[in-house]
Amino acid sequence: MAERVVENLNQALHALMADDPGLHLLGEDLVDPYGGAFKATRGLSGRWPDRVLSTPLSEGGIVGVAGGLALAGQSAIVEIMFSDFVALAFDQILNFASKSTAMYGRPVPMRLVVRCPTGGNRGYGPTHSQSPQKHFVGIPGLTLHEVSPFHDNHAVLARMLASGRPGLLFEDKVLYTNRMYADGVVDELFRYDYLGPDAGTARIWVDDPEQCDCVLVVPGGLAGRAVRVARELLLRDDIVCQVLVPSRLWPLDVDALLPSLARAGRVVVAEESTAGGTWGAELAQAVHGRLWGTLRAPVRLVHSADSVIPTAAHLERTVLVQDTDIHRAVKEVVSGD
Amino acid sequence: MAERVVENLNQALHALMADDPGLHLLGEDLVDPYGGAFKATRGLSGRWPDRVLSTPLSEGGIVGVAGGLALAGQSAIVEIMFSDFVALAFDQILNFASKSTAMYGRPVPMRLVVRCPTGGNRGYGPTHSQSPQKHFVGIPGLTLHEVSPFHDNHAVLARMLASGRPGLLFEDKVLYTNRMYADGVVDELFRYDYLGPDAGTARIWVDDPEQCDCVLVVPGGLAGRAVRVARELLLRDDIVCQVLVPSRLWPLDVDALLPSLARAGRVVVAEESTAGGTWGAELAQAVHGRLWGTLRAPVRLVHSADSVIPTAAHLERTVLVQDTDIHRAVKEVVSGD
Amino acid sequence: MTATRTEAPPTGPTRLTDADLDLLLLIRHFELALLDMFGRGELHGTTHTCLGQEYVPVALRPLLDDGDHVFSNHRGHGHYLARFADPHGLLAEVMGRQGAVCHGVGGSQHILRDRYLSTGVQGESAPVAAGVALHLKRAEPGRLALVYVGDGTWGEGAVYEALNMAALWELPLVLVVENNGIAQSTPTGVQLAGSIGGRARAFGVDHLLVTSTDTNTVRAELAPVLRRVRDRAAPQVVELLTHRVGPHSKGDDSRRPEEIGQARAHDWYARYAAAFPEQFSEHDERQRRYVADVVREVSGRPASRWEGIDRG
Amino acid sequence: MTATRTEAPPTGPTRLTDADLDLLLLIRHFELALLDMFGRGELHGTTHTCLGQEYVPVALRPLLDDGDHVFSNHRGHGHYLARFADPHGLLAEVMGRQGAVCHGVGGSQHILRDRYLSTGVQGESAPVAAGVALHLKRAEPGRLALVYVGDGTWGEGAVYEALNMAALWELPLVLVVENNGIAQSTPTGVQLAGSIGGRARAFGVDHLLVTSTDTNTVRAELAPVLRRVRDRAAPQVVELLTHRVGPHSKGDDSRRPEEIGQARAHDWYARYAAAFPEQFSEHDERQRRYVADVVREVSGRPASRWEGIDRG
Ligand SMILES: Cc1ncc(C[n+]2csc(CCOP(=O)(O)OP(=O)(O)O)c2C)c(N)n1
Ligand SMILES: Cc1ncc(C[n+]2csc(CCOP(=O)(O)OP(=O)(O)O)c2C)c(N)n1
Ligand SMILES: [Mg+2]
Ligand SMILES: [Mg+2]
Repeated sequence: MAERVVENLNQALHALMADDPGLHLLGEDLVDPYGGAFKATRGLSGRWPDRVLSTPLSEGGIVGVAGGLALAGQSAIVEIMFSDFVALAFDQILNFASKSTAMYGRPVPMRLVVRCPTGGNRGYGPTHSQSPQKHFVGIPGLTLHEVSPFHDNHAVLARMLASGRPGLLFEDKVLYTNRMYADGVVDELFRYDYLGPDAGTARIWVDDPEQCDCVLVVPGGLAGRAVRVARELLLRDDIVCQVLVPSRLWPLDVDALLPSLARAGRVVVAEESTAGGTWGAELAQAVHGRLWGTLRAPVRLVHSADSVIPTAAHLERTVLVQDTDIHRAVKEVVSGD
Repeated sequence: MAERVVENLNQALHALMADDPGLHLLGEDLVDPYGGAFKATRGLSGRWPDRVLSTPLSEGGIVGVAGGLALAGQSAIVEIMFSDFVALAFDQILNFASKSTAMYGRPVPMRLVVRCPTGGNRGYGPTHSQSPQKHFVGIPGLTLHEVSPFHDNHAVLARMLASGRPGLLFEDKVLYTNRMYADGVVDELFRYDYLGPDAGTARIWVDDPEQCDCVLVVPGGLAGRAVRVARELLLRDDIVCQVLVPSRLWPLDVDALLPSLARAGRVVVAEESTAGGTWGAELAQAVHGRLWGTLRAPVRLVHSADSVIPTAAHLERTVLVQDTDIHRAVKEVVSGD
Repeated sequence: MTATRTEAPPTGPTRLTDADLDLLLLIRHFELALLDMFGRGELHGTTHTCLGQEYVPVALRPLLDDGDHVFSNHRGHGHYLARFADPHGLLAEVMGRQGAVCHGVGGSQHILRDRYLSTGVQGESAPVAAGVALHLKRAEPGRLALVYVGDGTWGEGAVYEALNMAALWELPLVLVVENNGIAQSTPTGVQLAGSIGGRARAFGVDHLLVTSTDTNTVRAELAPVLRRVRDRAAPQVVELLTHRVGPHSKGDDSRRPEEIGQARAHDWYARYAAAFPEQFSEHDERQRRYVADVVREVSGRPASRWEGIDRG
Repeated sequence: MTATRTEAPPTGPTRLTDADLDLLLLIRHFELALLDMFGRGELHGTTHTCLGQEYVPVALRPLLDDGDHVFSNHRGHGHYLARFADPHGLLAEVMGRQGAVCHGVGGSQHILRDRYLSTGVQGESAPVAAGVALHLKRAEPGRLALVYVGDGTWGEGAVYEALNMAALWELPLVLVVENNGIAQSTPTGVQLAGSIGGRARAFGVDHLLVTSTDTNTVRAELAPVLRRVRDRAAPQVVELLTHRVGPHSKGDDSRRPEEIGQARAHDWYARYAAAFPEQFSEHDERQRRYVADVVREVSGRPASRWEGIDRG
């Protein structure tokens, strides 16, 4: 069986640290034996004690320090323990790291990644379960990526750092313990391959990648759930649903998605964010502009409710996007015309 | 001539302070004789020295203090000197003020408004010219409003406070010195009235409010520019363009807009934000879903470039949305079919 | 460069009233029960127990009245139980059962009841409490706002923004620092430079260091300090050197055995048992049973409901 | 509760080298020229002049080398000119003309050149500089990162997060505090509780208070301190009691006439003129003319260009 996502991430960090003597990892409780709240940094501080630093509780300050390292030509990866707390680093991300790439009139490379364990379904409650991706969409100079079981984290992180643009990497906390997919095979029915430059978008399909009733676009955190839904749609409803998982959420690589979307004419975008100003709305806008006249229905967005995320599992479920919500949306879009 | 927008705002603050003995104003350099960086708080500290407080430079802390006042049943209005710095209060807004309205399992009123002088065109440079509205769209519990020359600030602020939900009020810095409109008359050609509950959306029209070639939806900061463009479109291109200016940006009151949009079938949304994840994208998504089949073209978004905002006027212009951009977009949408 | 800890062997405990002892033991057994339930997979999510630190809110209890605002943090069960003596409501909250203080929406670390509030973002409550204190100073003189923070939380800039405003505006704000020598897995010495006392005084804020873990002694040291805050309306930092006997949350204690042993050696529980065996064993047994009853009763309740309210 | 200011009458100035005097006067006339141009509507946007504070970067100039990183703030023209002696590039930046250091994109308060950076969000640079210092400590021992901050900027939590990390990690970071007794319109006493010295020491960071406005004296006091930072790799706060002679930005000085008079009384400019009239008047005239030439030359340039580059 393939490795778990968190193991893949951990190995990626090991490889990056080994390859780049200028790379630093910063965050709360990163060092061994603790190895980070989600254990993504296990074994790193033992190998590179000088470059793996457990910091005080200072989210804004840590991202600032990382910005300083980047400015000095080094590379830095910061772990924010829960992505909810990246709010404390909003200024450093918006007004320092991102701005510095361009506001001095010439390109300044900033090799800086902020890792953000994200999302709910673990009963951690309203301030430890959010999906803040949407708040960072459209910051000039900043890129957003999301960990997925289809995208090797070493490749993703290496590309983010090499781009010279600061980036946020969102990491679904439930996904950590899931398995990576390998060798183009999802299960006995579904296969996958990649679209676009750098194999940026994973495409999961059944039978024929060029044929489907509907395309479901999701960020990495929902990839496993989307595949599960696609399987059910096939087996229960005889609907062929292709799933697309872009590794980079922003800037959007719409071009890579368009051929699939145009062929299907029916698009659902699902994400865990609560309602309003979602990544999906931005994607939909791009698609509507490009495929007006081709789409058979407006792009349908699926997301969590416009609500705080409760702690108790039975309440959390009523707010967070569920497989059944995605399932229903695809069925409605497919049967709608 | 009608009063200037900043005078209207200043009078609104005077009236609110006089009416509500529990209302506090907090911010940097608010007290007389300075009266705030943009003079919106002039004369207030003299009348209510105990409740108008010049604070240290502590944007996060000030919004926190205001949250505490709100929690204790008081009301608070905070001035952030430049809206770019509201990034420093992102945590207090997202994780305290907004969350507290719901995360304790019952509604908790939070009477708190954060005033944000916003936007460019004054040559203040990349960290003093941004339009951060979009970063706050879709925070459960939070409302967003924008000052407009059509909406009396006393009514807007009173409603925001009375709602018991924390809110941000964006105030275009160039608009401050413009005049309020009065008595339903814009000029010799254009008239205005209001749509929706609480007269939330101003509608500016020529001849017949029920007839136009295109609807241009803008937040308050662009209202004057939109009217100027509508006038030019009429005089130069013989295009009848109706302008809608919702006072509340979030949650969206799409219902109030739909009849106009449906009649015209052509919609342009313009705002000053840089590209990506804009308010317009969210509005467009709602409109596409509701008016699919009725629209003659996809909703067209106009905004600033995906770029830092340069200081020098001749460069700033190349990034920030210009009247000509809006003009061109309307013409293209109107002639597109 | 790093904060020093007074690690003198603890002095012997004094005899507590039955009520204080009961409250201490209620908190202890409540926390043990939670860890037990987590261990058995009966609880969802996470929790932070205050094992070893129970005496802090118990010492403070009679020094606060209902009009005072209390701001708690992630490690807040003891703070809550000392204020409300309501293990049913709290356990129901943690389990998401009916009768939960916040209907199961907030869970272990997001609780609001009357003038008691906790939330999960470290440091965020300090300016909020300053705002409440600003109101109290004017509207209800003599009352105060008290914020519990850990040593690690002094890493957050929000704490200093709050201290500065509290000092400038002479606010009745008390920061109670439960300095347990560690933040999650990080020892205080590597996350806090200088000292908490120095930091308070640098803002013109008085600081009291309390090293005892004896409820009576701690209370006696705190009483005049809180009285002064009420009288003068000026902020105060109280730092208690305390000891986290359990894991940070559940099962994530990566300290070396000696370190855990050190913390255990300071635990009031065993020491009180040794000093006052009869009183102890009677009350210990009673609270253990009481908590077991609470667990049984609350476990039998149906799921909490959260309906018909404004969800955001 | 509030910071006290030593307001002893300034002692007489000592004789400066011609080079130091020229630099001081270059900065002075540069700033006066800007205010003049703003007054005539020839400049767009905003600017913050360092009138009265010119001696701070001039005193520091020979104590820094090109390998040190300097972080400036909104009031940064003096910092820039002391480092690069490049009034053309700076004026072009402020005016958006060709030859601008940052092509007119950054303007007065957003400048990057070699190891010099300024930006407009107060306090934000402190942790950034700590990050740079972390790199220097390892890769270029003996070099340091220096951040200019005002007294008002000590309201920002970011400053404490940076101080804490700098102290814990023993970073070669120098905070140069230009304490001019005011933040925009707010006197230090109502925005800063306690003292800057206390705040530094509370984090285990050494603090030096400099009250002189005489370039030679200031430099002599700073020299050993900076040497120590290089040798020991430990952070340092240097606080200079200084005086803002001009408005906060342009025409927004709401201080009472006595207050402005107070600031003026400390201005090195008039006092140096009185103490060394001949040297002064010769150099003053020379720099005035030089700046006038710079203004004339740069005003004649075409608009800056910003093209073909990655715009974000
Ligand atoms: C802003 C923020 N950062 C990080 C965390 C995650 N976290 C929760 S408790 C904790 C350690 C807190 O240490 P301390 O303040 O000493 O309190 P203790 O746990 O020792 O009681 C951390 C890092 C958080 N809740 N909030
Ligand atoms: C985070 C932030 N808040 C507010 C401002 C607006 N502002 C610019 S300078 C200033 C006063 C700064 O005072 P101080 O640090 O004493 O420096 P001085 O102006 O006296 O040199 C303020 C409030 C800002 N630039 N950044
Ligand atoms: Mg601790
Ligand atoms: Mg100052």
